[in-house]
Amino acid sequence: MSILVDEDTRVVVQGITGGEGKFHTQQMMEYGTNVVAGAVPGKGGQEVEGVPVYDTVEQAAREEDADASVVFVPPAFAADAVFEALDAPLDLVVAITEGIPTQDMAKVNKRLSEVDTRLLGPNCPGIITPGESKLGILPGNIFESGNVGLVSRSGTLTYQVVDNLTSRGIGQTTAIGIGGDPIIGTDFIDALELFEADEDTEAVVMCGEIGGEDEEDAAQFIAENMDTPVAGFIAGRTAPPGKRMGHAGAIVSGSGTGTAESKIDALNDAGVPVGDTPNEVADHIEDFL
Amino acid sequence: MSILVDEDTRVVVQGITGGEGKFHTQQMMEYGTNVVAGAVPGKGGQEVEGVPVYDTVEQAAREEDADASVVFVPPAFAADAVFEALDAPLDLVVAITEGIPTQDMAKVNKRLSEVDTRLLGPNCPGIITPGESKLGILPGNIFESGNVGLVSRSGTLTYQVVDNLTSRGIGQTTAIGIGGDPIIGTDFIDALELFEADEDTEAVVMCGEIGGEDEEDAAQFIAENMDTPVAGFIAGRTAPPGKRMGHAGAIVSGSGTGTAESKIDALNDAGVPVGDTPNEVADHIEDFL
Amino acid sequence: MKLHEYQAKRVFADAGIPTPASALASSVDEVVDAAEEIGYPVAVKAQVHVGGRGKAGGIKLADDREEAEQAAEDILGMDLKGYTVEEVLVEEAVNFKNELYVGVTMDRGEGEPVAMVSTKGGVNIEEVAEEDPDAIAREHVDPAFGMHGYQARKVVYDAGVPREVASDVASVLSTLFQLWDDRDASDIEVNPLMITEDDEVVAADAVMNIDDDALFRQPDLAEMEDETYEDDLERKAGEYGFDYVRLSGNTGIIGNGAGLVMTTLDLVDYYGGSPANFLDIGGGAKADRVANALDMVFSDENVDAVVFNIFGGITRGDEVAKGINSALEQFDEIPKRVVVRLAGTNAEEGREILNDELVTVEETLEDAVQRAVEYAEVEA
Amino acid sequence: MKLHEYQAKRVFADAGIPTPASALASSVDEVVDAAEEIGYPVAVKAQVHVGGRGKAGGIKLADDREEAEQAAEDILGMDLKGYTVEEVLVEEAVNFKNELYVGVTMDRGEGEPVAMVSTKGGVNIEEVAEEDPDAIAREHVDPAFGMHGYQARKVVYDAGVPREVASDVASVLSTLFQLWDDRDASDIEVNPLMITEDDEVVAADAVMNIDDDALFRQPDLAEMEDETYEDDLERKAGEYGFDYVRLSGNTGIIGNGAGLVMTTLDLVDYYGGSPANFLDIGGGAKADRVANALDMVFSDENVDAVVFNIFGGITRGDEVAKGINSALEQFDEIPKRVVVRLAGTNAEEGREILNDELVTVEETLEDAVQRAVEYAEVEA
Repeated sequence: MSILVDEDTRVVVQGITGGEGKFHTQQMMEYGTNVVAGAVPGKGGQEVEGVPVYDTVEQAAREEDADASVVFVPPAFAADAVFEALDAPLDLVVAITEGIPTQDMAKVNKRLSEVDTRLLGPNCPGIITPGESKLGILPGNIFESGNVGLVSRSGTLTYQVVDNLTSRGIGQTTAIGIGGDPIIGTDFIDALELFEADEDTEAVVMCGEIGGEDEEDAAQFIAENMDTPVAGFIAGRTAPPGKRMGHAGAIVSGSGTGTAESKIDALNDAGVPVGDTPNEVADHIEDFL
Repeated sequence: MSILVDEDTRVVVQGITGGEGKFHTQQMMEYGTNVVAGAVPGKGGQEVEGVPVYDTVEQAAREEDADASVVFVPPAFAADAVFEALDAPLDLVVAITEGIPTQDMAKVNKRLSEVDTRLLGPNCPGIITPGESKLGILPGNIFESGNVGLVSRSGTLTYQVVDNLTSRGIGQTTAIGIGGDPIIGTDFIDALELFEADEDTEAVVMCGEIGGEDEEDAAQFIAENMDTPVAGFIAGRTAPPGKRMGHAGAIVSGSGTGTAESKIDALNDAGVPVGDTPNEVADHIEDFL
Repeated sequence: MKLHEYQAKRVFADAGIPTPASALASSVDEVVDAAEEIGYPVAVKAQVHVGGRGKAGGIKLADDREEAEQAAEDILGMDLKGYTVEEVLVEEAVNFKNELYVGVTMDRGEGEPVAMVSTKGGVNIEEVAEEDPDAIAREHVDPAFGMHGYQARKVVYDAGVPREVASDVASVLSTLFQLWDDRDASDIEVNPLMITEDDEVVAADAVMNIDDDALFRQPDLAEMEDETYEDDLERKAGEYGFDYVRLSGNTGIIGNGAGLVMTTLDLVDYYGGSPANFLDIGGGAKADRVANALDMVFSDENVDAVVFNIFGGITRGDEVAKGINSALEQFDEIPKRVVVRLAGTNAEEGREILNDELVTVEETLEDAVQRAVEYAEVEA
Repeated sequence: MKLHEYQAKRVFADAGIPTPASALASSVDEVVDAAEEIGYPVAVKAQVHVGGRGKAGGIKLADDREEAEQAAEDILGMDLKGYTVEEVLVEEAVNFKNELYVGVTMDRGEGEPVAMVSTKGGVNIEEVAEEDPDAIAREHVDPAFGMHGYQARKVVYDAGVPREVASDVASVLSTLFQLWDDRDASDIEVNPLMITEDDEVVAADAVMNIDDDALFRQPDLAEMEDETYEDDLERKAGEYGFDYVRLSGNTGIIGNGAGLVMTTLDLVDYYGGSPANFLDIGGGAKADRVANALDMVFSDENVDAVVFNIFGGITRGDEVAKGINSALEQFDEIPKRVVVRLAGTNAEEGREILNDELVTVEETLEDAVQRAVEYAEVEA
């Protein structure tokens, strides 16, 4: 089993005619993802990688019975593309785009509270259910099907941890990048809830980083609601206050919230072992299984 | 019994320091309404008719445990006052103000879909549970406690029909003016649903008028969902198309919808007798009881 | 409040919607000058607040100076459904291969604005709506968010607008929505939006109606209001601030509250009479408003008798009675018979105050209406 | 992107928020001229992007010409936390009886903007938030609706702002929110908003930070960007377009992806080293970006060794390897030892391509970091 996506997920690629959209459509299809349509205004009627392109997401969803989309649309237009997918409506929208204005995302966030659609991202690598389907830009070859769920705010850090797992023969049910922006759709708690409900997921890795209080909230959720064991990793222990560490969300505020220490403490208090290195995270997971 | 308001309803008057607000606060209190506070920005700390005034509705609600408000605020500021009451939050907001811009009400309408608060109006005379409480500007003396519910888009027409009832000794559980504007809060169906659920309401009068399709929708609701008998009245049989008959909502569109004929037919099809005169409505109600 | 075509086009053009070259003219010379300046062919279009101008002869094409002069002479000063044409818009006649409809209005049923696009432009959109509803693509807009870019595109593609112009049409629609929202419009439309041979879009007509209740925050638009009325009575109603609609019957009607006045009209009809007007004097009617209302119905030549129906809530019967007395006492001879029915607050006191020599008093609505209809029949 | 106080004040003043009379000056003469024009007392305020200007001596009051001259001499050219003061704002010193805080920021936890008002203005609001959280009234704003008028009033009354000025303060807050919304601000605040003896409100300081990701649609604000950096390295990072943060250690770090680079820093620390920087070269790193990244860490005098950590997803290991080779081949002598770790897409090919004479290759993250820390210790 898996969460959110599997071999039956029917995917629309928004922005399929752009460079990134085209490349990753090919990559996704090679991996086995069921890409059924593209959506780009004004490009309806074209084909990309043999996939029909529609002018609107709603048309694509209707004609091709799609239920998910991946958004490769430039930042200035990405929030509009997400709204389009939310209102189509689709079940799942994965927004890869980095650099969407925060106020646009606040509006998207408001809409999310009104619809049943789930958003992953933005500024995320996507989601993969190894051997079945990937939506996004994750390198499929490092993943392996198995029993560990993974949720992370970061892209390459996710790959690092997955690599540590896979190299020990520990596979994954589903791996989710929730994105590094201050305002995102699916958060740790949402993902943890799904993994908790998934019968095949026997342990979960949660990779957090400095900034915000999502990890602290997740720790509380784990303590109160989860039987499935969770191991954690927090990036940014050495980050100085007030500096943005790459991700728009990765900033330790001057007032002492959002620090790695606070997050690690919260996770430890919730019974979640936090690795000092990515490899130590894999050690903890190995212990759980 | 009654619907929405009774002797326990604790009322905030928004705009209590204005002429209308002050006058009707006095009238309401004379009738027995439990007016517990006023709310006018900048007038906090004052008293009107012995009632304490607060700067915000939220303060008034918190300090005086209020659960309903009546809005006597000029049109330019009325939608903001309604938002304030919805977000306080109160359980019931009665907007008397006439002439609120339609786009303001569209925004209010959107907010209504997000909250549990019920709005009556705007551009309505209010609501009365005879002998217990009135919120608004209805003349209390023509009402009498009894077993007939009344819902109407119009003010004085309501009084006319009530007069026809009361003069025969037929009293009312609750009478509701839903307002004559194109976009209103509580509509016919909402009110009919409440009357249907009210054990003491043995018959209902529904006074509609030309414009829109609310009466047609209500007819369908009655046919499908109501055991309590309903008698109807529709004003505007002689109204020419395209002219606004006083109420902003009372206009027969050029395309033949919104006519009195269409509404009367719909009601008749739903088994609702429609009086040719207000007095005939009372005849029908008398037959039901 | 309705804007004239030329006013709406200025608003549209300022917002960036392409409109044809045009000039307003109020004399034959001005029309010809404008036409020469713009270049032929031109359209000469009556600027009056009536629908179906074209069919009624209010729009004429002119291919040369002579035709322009003729069109100006024909249209300026003509009577269009009761309104005299005092101004015309002289406009570049655009060659087109398609005519679209693009508009935004309030869907009162949903309580939300709705954007509409149709490839069946150039004709009355309400007729299209009835005959071929699927020919109009619709998109509801969340009033809190406003129209998203994708929504404009969606409704344009759904309508089947050719892909070559879809983006430009979506842009016109987005601008229309923005205007609708910013300027408190009740309806806004371009019909037709012409598609030229070169795939340019041009707004060949423009409708923009403003919510009367929002004029207080649209002062520049409020100033554009053209206070032309069908007749002196409508003008008077505007001055007095009454909700007034003139009808063709001979029983004058005054009342308080829209629903009750409508009901009074209906009862006049029900009892075999014919209502002359709708006149709502509103709540808390003071003596001067009562006098003004009487002035209005007395001024209507068609009126043979008047029914004055007040149900007092806020309005007090004794005050209304005093107002009626004082208004009627000013006449040496009262021009029409007046039947008064007072109910509600202080109705009894009012009935006592009323001067029986000036008016006929009835207790019930039904009796009052029947008596007025009777008087009107006698006088007719 | 941060606006200087004087820039933010112009934006605020244009939007109708009362601000003191002021002038920008970059020389002692200009300061004195401005002070004479404005009238004493004046405040002379350093315009640099650092917090706590006042405590650091960047703000001085002047009661006369002599003091103004002295203040200008003291402040112009001074070093404030690494930044050289090149401009000062000369401003009317306002008498006040109260100082308020008024601001809007994004509450990332809620995903909504939050408006804040406090009567404890004039001090660092984050300190107030920690020491006396109840002294700040907060109101969340629905981003679809924007701030309702009542919300501005509510937060002002909740904060306990005196009733005499509540309406004016609410108006300032409404304007701030509008600016926040229209101009894509991340933070906007007036601290202090001074209340004068006459119950006038005056914005005595102004903060306005713009969302970098939204600068594309705020071109006029983007132009105000003052490209001053703490040092040449930050400037280079800006030019190269890297996410770069300078730290105090001696192990240089290059990696791809914010989370992985942060992790590399953490591991350097974990293995007893000290990170010199955060440098994310991003996805799909091409040869020139690799060269630029190496240039940066090599330019940092504190750096004694470098760890280059790439996990290829989109980024291909062989391309990175080629980039590293070609960048390092240009040196006669490679200035610092470089440890490279390649993983993910085409990592093996990359490791084969890498020139062992130029770099040390390690397979795992842990080994690479430990090796770099070791090298750095040796060189230190």
